[in-house]
Amino acid sequence: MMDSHTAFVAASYAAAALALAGLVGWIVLDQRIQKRAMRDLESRGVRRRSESKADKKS
Amino acid sequence: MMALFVRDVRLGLRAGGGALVAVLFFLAVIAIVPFAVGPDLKLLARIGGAMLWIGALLASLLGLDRLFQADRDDGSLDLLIMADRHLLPVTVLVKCLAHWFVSVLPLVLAAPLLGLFMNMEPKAIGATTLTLLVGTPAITFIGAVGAAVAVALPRGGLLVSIIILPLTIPVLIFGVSAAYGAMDASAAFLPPFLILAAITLFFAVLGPIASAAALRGSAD
Amino acid sequence: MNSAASRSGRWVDIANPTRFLDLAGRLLPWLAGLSTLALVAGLWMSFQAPDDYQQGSTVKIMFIHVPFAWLSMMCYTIMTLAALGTLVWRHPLADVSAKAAAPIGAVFTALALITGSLWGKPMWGTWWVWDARLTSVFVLFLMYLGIIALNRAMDDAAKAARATAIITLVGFINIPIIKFSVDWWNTLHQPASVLRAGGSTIDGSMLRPLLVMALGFTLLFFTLHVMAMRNEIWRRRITAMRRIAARGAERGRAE
Amino acid sequence: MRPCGEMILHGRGARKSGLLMRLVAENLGGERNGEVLFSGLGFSVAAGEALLVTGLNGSGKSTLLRIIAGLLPPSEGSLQMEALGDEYGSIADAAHYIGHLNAMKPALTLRENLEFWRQFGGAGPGRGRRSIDDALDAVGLAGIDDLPFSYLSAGQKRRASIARLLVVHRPLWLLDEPTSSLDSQSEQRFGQLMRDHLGDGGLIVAATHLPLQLGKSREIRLGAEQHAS
Repeated sequence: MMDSHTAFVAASYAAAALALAGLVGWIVLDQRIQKRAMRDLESRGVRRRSESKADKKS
Repeated sequence: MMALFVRDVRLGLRAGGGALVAVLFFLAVIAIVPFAVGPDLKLLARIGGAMLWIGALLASLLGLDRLFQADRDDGSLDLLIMADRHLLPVTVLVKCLAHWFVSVLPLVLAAPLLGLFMNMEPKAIGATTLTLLVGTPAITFIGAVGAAVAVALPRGGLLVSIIILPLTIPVLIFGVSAAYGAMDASAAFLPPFLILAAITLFFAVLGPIASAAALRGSAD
Repeated sequence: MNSAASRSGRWVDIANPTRFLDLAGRLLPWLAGLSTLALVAGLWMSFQAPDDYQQGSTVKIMFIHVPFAWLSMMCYTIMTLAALGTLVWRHPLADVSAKAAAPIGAVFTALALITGSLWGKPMWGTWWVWDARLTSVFVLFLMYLGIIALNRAMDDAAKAARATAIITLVGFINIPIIKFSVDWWNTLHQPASVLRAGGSTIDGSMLRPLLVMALGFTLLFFTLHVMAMRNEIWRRRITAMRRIAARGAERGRAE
Repeated sequence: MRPCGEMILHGRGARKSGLLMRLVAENLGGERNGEVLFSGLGFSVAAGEALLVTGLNGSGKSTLLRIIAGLLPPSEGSLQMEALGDEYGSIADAAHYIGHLNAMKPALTLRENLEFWRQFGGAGPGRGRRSIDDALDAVGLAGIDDLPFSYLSAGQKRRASIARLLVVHRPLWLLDEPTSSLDSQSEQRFGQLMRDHLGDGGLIVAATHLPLQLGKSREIRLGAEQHAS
């Protein structure tokens, strides 16, 4: 038998799913932005200082 | 003009995070109330609407002093004033709307949640949120005048608040009485609510005009 | 020389952000997979679980509320350790870890509050009461947001790291207050039932889904934390590279 | 009344594109904080001409430019723009002003900053990208348009300011020490940009203590009367 509290249970699971999906989505989106920026810079030939130093040594 | 709105919204959301600070201040003020008056749920429900209004009022004053000062500090303000193709009051109005959108609208959206903390009834929460939505733009428009007057002062923040607070009293009176009108059968909701809307519209005209005059005078 | 160092596999190695990125890349699929597995299993178990004779079906809210509450405190503890790492050992990753954890912790704390009040409405008859446990968790939520705001307000990453580390350390006093508030004050919130001296007070049919859910959410937290840390490391590298690009543009022009 | 008469007078020299723009100052006086910096100043700058304002520090160069830009009221005298046309509402509206500050937001990228000033200045939405690219190219900032403004060096920031002159057309350029923190190569490029602007029938009023690389230009020296006469 369903009791009257099912709505509250459903609401809390829905809220949790929504918030966590938002969090995961945000982090994945951020990851995509950073990766794209990284690729842009690298394709332009920009390197980090530590990398360019290593290049000079070798 | 849309460009100015977009720029100010973008600046508000990016680095600095004025919106987050205002909401946080609002949350903190409301969290303090139960400690001050005691956790009596009936009492909290009764004063809830007024507390939300005071919290939102103080929080919406927070970033106001930077409204024009940020533009003055980097020289943009000169160019905004020079652009006579846009009327300066309209420019000010757009800046106010952008500020309201970024820094004050989140407060209005947070209000229902805080209403739950204050143990308010759903109807009272709805009414208070509605009055905040209609009334807070007036605070921003009044605040713009203070911000424009104090634009050249290095520490204008406190002064802006002191100048503005007395002027916002009418907004507070009608906002809170409309919120109570919805809760209490013996009081009316609509008349104070309409007056509140009228105050906002009035200051939407007067505020930008007065700020524009102050900004023109402040240039040096 | 890289292989020799990584074979020694000491924690010191992870101090190097590049090594951390390598490790994170290898670890993340496993973490994500395991947490999905545990969460699916936990969800299934929690729907199978019987209703409580007192709480009815709302006991199912506990299966997510308790893990969220536990993670909100664990996340803050991790941030406190990271703050120590920033201030005492000046560990290069400590600040990254603290900064990445704060938003995740804020979400878990918000969920603990939301699910708590969704439980409280049918059980206590009110969404919210200002008792010690609820209030201290609300204060924790405010502290997360404050730390995020403080960190965002400062341009200089190193200065922001120190300032937030100090605030995080000061704020840690709230964690024991949350933990023991139910014992110290007579509150509406029920006392601890899973972790307590003298064994758990809840039935195995309830405890098992709860523990599996807790495991799943903890794994989810670490997955997200490592991902966010990786993003933050990348973000800082990009900032550094952009500054180099700005200078490089000048050099290119002069030639 | 007087400016009206003059407008008719100069109307005879109108080019086919319309009347010749001319900025005329008569008996202009400026003061700051109650102190009179200059008075009785008269000059005129016609389309294609540049006026250099020189003088010692504190002689009122910046004040004069801000008066022309409409940011300060003159303490006496009058300032007119002849043949301003319907397109511009006032002298200020027809002017680009580069002050000591760059009027750019550090948190926005170079392109976002320029795009804002371009749209705010009334340029239509079309052909925007091209013209910003051109402007950045002209000042040697091409390729770093997506960097936040705060990452740029002082010279790069100044050049971004100069790029702002190019994204929207304004006949009158008011330049206050425009070459500060520019290297010699950028200065030369900027000189070329100014000569192009003059060739297009633009007007330039520049306050400087360094020689700008302009071909022909007139010069007024503020605060000189004490020494010269």
